[in-house]
Amino acid sequence: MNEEFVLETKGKNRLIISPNQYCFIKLPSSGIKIVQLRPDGVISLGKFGCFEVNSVLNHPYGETFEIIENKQARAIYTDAFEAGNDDEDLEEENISEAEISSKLLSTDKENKSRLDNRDVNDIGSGVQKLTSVEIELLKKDSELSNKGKGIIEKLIESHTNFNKKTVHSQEKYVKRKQQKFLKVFTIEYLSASNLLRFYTSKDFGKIHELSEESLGLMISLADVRPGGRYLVVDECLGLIVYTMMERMNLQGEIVLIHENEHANLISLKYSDYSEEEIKKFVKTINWLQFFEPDNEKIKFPIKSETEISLLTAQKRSNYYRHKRNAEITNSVIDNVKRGQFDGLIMASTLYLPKLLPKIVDKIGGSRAIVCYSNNKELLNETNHVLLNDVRVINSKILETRVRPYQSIPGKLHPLMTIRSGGGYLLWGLRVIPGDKIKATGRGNKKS
Amino acid sequence: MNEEFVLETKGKNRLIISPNQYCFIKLPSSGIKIVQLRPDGVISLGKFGCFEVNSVLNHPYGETFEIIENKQARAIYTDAFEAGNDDEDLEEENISEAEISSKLLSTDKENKSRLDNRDVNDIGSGVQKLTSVEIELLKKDSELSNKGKGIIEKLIESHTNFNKKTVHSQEKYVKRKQQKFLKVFTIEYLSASNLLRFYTSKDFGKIHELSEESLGLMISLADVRPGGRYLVVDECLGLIVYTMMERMNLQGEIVLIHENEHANLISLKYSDYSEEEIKKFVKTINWLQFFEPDNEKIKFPIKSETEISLLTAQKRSNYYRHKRNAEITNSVIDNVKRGQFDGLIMASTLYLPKLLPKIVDKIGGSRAIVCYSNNKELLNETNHVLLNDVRVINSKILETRVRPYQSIPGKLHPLMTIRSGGGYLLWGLRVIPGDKIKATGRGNKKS
Amino acid sequence: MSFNEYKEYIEEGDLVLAWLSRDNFKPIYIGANDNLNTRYGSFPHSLMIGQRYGSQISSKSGKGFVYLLAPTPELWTLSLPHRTQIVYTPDSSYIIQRLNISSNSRIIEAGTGSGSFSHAFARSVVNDERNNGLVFSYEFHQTRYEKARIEFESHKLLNNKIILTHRDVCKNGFQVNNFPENKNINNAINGDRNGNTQMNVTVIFLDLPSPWDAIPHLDKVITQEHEARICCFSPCIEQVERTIRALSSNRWVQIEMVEVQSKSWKSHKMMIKDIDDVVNRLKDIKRRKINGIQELKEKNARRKRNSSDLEELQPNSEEGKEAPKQENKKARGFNPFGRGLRVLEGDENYNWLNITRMEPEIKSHTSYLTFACKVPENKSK
Amino acid sequence: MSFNEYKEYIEEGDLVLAWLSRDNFKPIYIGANDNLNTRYGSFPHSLMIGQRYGSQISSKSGKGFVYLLAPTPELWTLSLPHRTQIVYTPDSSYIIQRLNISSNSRIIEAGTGSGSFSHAFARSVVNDERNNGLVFSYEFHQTRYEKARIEFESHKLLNNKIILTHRDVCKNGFQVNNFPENKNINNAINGDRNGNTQMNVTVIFLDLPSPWDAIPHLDKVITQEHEARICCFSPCIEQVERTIRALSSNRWVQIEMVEVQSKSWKSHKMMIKDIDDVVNRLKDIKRRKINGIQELKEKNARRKRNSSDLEELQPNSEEGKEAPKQENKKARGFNPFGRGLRVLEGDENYNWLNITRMEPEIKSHTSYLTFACKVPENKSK
Repeated sequence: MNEEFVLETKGKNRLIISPNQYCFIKLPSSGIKIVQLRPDGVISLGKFGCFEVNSVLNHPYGETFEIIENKQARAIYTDAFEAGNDDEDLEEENISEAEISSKLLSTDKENKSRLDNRDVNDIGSGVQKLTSVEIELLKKDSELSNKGKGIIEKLIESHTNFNKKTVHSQEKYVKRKQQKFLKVFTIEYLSASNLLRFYTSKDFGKIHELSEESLGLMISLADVRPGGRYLVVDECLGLIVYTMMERMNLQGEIVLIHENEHANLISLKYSDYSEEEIKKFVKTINWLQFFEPDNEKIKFPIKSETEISLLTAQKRSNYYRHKRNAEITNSVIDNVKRGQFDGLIMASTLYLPKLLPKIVDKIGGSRAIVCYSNNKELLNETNHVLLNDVRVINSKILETRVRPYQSIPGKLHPLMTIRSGGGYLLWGLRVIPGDKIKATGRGNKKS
Repeated sequence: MNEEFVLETKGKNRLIISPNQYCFIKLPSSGIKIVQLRPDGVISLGKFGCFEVNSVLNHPYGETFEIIENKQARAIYTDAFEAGNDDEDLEEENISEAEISSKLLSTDKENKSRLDNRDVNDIGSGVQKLTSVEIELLKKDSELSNKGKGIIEKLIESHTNFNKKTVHSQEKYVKRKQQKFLKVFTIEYLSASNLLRFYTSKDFGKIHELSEESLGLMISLADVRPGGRYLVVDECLGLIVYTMMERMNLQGEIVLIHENEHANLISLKYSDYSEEEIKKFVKTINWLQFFEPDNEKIKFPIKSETEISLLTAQKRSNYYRHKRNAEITNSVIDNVKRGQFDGLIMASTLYLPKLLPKIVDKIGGSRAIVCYSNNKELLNETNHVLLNDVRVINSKILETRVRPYQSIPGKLHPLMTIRSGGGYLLWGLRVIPGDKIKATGRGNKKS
Repeated sequence: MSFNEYKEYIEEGDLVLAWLSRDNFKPIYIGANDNLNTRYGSFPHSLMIGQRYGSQISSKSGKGFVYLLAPTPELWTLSLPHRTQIVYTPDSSYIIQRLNISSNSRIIEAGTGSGSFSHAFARSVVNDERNNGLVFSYEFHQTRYEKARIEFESHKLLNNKIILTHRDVCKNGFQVNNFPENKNINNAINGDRNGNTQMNVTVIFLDLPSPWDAIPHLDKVITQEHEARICCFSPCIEQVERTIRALSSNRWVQIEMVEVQSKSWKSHKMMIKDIDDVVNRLKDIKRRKINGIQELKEKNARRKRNSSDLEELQPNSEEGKEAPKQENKKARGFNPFGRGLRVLEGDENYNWLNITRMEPEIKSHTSYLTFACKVPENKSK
Repeated sequence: MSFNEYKEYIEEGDLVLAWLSRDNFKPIYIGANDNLNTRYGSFPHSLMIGQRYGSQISSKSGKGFVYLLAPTPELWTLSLPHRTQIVYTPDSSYIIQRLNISSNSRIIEAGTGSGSFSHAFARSVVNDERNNGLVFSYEFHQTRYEKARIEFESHKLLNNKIILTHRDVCKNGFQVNNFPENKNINNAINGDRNGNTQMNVTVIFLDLPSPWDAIPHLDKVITQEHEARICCFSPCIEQVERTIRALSSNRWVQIEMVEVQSKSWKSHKMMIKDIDDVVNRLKDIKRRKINGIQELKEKNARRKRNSSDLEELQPNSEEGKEAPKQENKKARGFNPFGRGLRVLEGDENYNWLNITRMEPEIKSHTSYLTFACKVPENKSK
């Protein structure tokens, strides 16, 4: 552990909804949003309404709110976000209106619903008697007090076939309508997993289809922990660095290699760390500096105090700026020259079979090498190179996939369709071959 | 449909255990066997005992037997082969002794078993008080009447920790003992799936890890049906041909290409078809004959009746044999030259990217091309070739995996570990490119 | 008619699946005066008649094309709109394989649903002088029943391979009388004590919300001489539990539940991005940055010197079309991976690795399959 | 001590995982006079002290070697004998990620089991002047508890990161008093009304046969100010049902159950068997068959002519070793794929395709993971 790289933790608040943080909002439509909570601001959730930021501040993260009058958000207890629970588990006390409408349904259940759907044809627009204009009007009417409940009841009344539907499809119908009209939302802490969820729904390709489970496995296999010092390539918008910062809590160091002039760490703008904290924790270097450190070190002519005092204000400012840049660049180049990193974490689209062997020496003995790709084929080609490399043992390709279920007792089953992708990992361990043994080459390599 | 290739079905018996057929035997230990049922013969099941073939003949396939005195097998109803059923579903009438021992257990369940296993250490040899010699003696004692039940009870009595085990591990324990000592077995028809199960447990590599689900998918995707005429490469010991014969019931024709002097169709020895029926249904040709039909056609000098009559008996016999061989060879060569097969089914370890384009022309328009491999990588390379081939559209790689469950109500879960392998399929459709369109090449290919 | 036999040439009245694009098949019945209209153009049926199955044909305008395919149960399933009732090929093929279906199988299918599985069953069975196979299919939903009946009829499967019945089997069981039966077959069937035709069913597939209500009715129609095999298809795990209990109490044995999980991949190419090119590109950027400062200075100097000459240096209109692109390219400098350009997958100016890519959406779950067997009781003594 | 920090050099007393072969790690505690004996040879610990972690060292005989690795929770899990209580890395890493564990997390783990997951939890938490993380681990099985206590102690995790308690949490709940607590931390904790130390738990992992019995006890120990997150780990689906009902009636929300399915592959090479070589081989066989008949005739003729010369034609003993192989090879003729020979994977005389191969046995199922959240009630008004 390199003590010099352990920084003070700022004590970023992950538990209480705090001013100016970016947060993660879940809507009943299973829509998601990232918003910044500027004090005195107003946040619009589109058709679900607006709320004043001040009315949610200082609540714990994880809280669910409903929008009441004057753009005020009020904390409620609701399971409206579940895929649904059987009503026998609902408690009588403290019941919210979201629950009431599901209670309403449960009486329907016994009396009117059929056990099967033999008389129901596919639901087309003709079956629903309310027009969307009427629904809009109802929505306006009920905006202040009823928050959608009234609409849903009206919809049920006007749906001629409602009683002919099976219990299950009745529930689905009400659920669908709830999701459309209830003005409730949940504010969650913008954890790495939530940020990943956001990118997954917004632009899965830009994070190279990285799944939460692959991300978690990558971080664990690389043995990421507070206080570690890691070499990282992150072509996933900085999401991997964001995750490591969450896990390490600013204790330790990341050296990030990038392929363009500047690193793309767009994710970090959502973190609640200051630019200074980030700069202290994440050092960036490009591949040219990485491979040609001596050429790329900046030879900055140091001026004497006297010389500096003779400069104009503008030129003096320039001088200090250039000096600081040179120091930063030279420091990270020296850092990389020192090597002995506690792990290599790569999520890169570069051709790894050629690249990886050029980096292995930078990693400390017994430390992990973990490469992510959404192509198993690329990792296989890379692994074939590692199999002939005496500096890496026990390398293998891993795949992990999470399969979510419709989590309703009595109706448990895996979701019918899920998004593909998620990617693969190549994991190996850096070793230091013995001198004599090394000479004999591959023959001596057990794996 | 080529009427000339439809043969009479012999009416092979798939329903009744019939003399001289090969059958599939399941043992309580989840061991499996293939045996031929020679009338008056005796079949040994190792530690489970022996039975006379005559005592099982004419029973329906699927029947479970127990071995009673004098090597006689008696049909019984038992669920001893299940992973286990909850006792509330067992019927009182007609109860077998296998069930009684499980009834015995169910009383234990309420009274003595603990809900957890906090007091139980891992079961070592010290816990079991009976020696294996004692068990052997007990086994002999009970051979005639008790068929293991007595042993199991004694084992339970002597197992000092039995009452400390959880219900679940008690059940597992009794089950394990049942499997070891009950002299029951089931005779099943040797379906293609059962033959596959046999090879899977015996030598998975020789059938290239082909799973039942991949086999089934292959046959369906290739649109195999009675009356069809298929071009087949089967490096899985003839298992694929066996499956097609089961499905087609000798209606239609298979042309099988092989890479050695003779085709390996060892599986077919287990089928109940005569050699003649097989020869009529399966025509074999090697790759040399396939690719150089004109060179390889046998120019056999036909002798006149007079010439033949002048030969010695030996030479005349040789003449007819050679003549027949030449006719068969030339006929299959002509058959292949004609082409227009109703489907191509390949399970080959040859390098398909080079091979497949040389065969496509033999397949009729709109017919399927299905290749099996246990390597997705090989199929991907092949598919890349097909993507540039205007004669094949809609090609893709498929994977199908069956996940078996411990199918006990109240204890449902997927089996903890299963065998890997199973393979992949490449599926494409043969098309006839239009003359003008063909000329422009790949640009015009949508897929 | 080609669901029943392989055909080489397209005739009037045939069902043809027109392949428009990947996994996009449009079923058409060939009528001499009809037209197939697609976004790839218009295709008169008259030009299809007499073509070989599998032929690629051009639209009238010559701009688009389709392939004319013969229907198979698998392609038919792909051509169906995604209704929930479909049993997809990875499931249906496994069930058919595991239940060991052949030309003589007597099959119960309840419910019929979209009829996609019925087609797969019907392909395997034969009912003629030598084969005794049949599919008994049941549908309780009136509209779906009607739809299936019309479909089976136009596919020439009704009554020769599929006996379709509109019924709630959970209430009213499976017994069907008066189905066409081939009396020449060895194991031909006589009526039972009650005058019912013996159906001698050997294979059962139940795709019902409550299979446990239907299971007790099976004993009346399954073969009394041989083993019967069943597969129950249920989406929820709690249905599986009840099904297993029902099978067990009705003395079905060898009960096993499984799931089928399947995936499919397309083949693609991924650009090989060589680290040396990355380093060289960074060097180039650095060089051009330094040069840029130099150039800017020179340019400014030149501009001052002879601003009047500028017009002459401009390209003429012909060249002008190309120029901006050229300039952009040049401005980008060394660009080994075609950044900002439209590079087609497989472009020969770049290096590629052959990869596979999964379809964007996976069928994570279809249903649980519960299998069991039953040997007739009277034989088990 | 290296579970707690990265070390460069091996010291006496260290826990080292000796890598013997693929996925085969042997844990050893370095003692100056000890020996590691493996089937690859004997390795004195004294030669390991002072070596860098990751070093390859030779056995005394020089014939075998091992690598000396620093322990991590993942390698430790791999080195455990396959007991049922292990939570494997694909599950544990997902749970840690999804529950958003960081250096300040207050975690409940019940039961401890093999302790493999405890190590992963302990890696992430820090308990010092600035971090307030802790793992409360519970085990009701006496032997397992003792074993875990010794293990955590020798890994220097006990009481500084893991508070281990021998208890049946289903009966007696989770409250622990008198654990070492850092009073300097911002959100330092005071006793509650009953004088109990507030544990302020934010993360719960239950690996118990009946989590529904433990869930009601959680309210007393979870954070009263913030959100708590739970994961229940159960092998059977019926346990999941009861767990969901218990969570729901205890007002946990956002309930979702998932399964983790993972696979691993090794890289291998598959021989490229060219169809031209197959055809040429068949031609060669045919040619040699014809020649063979010819040769046989000639040989027979020669044998008759000079049978006395045969002895002289036999090779001497030196050459004899090679000869049979040569002859066999020749007898086999054109043999492009090394049939009958021992060809090593990747042999340069043949062509190869890079492929992957799965481990022979797949962990098809570990357990179902049921996740949920709870926000304190007094905050929800």
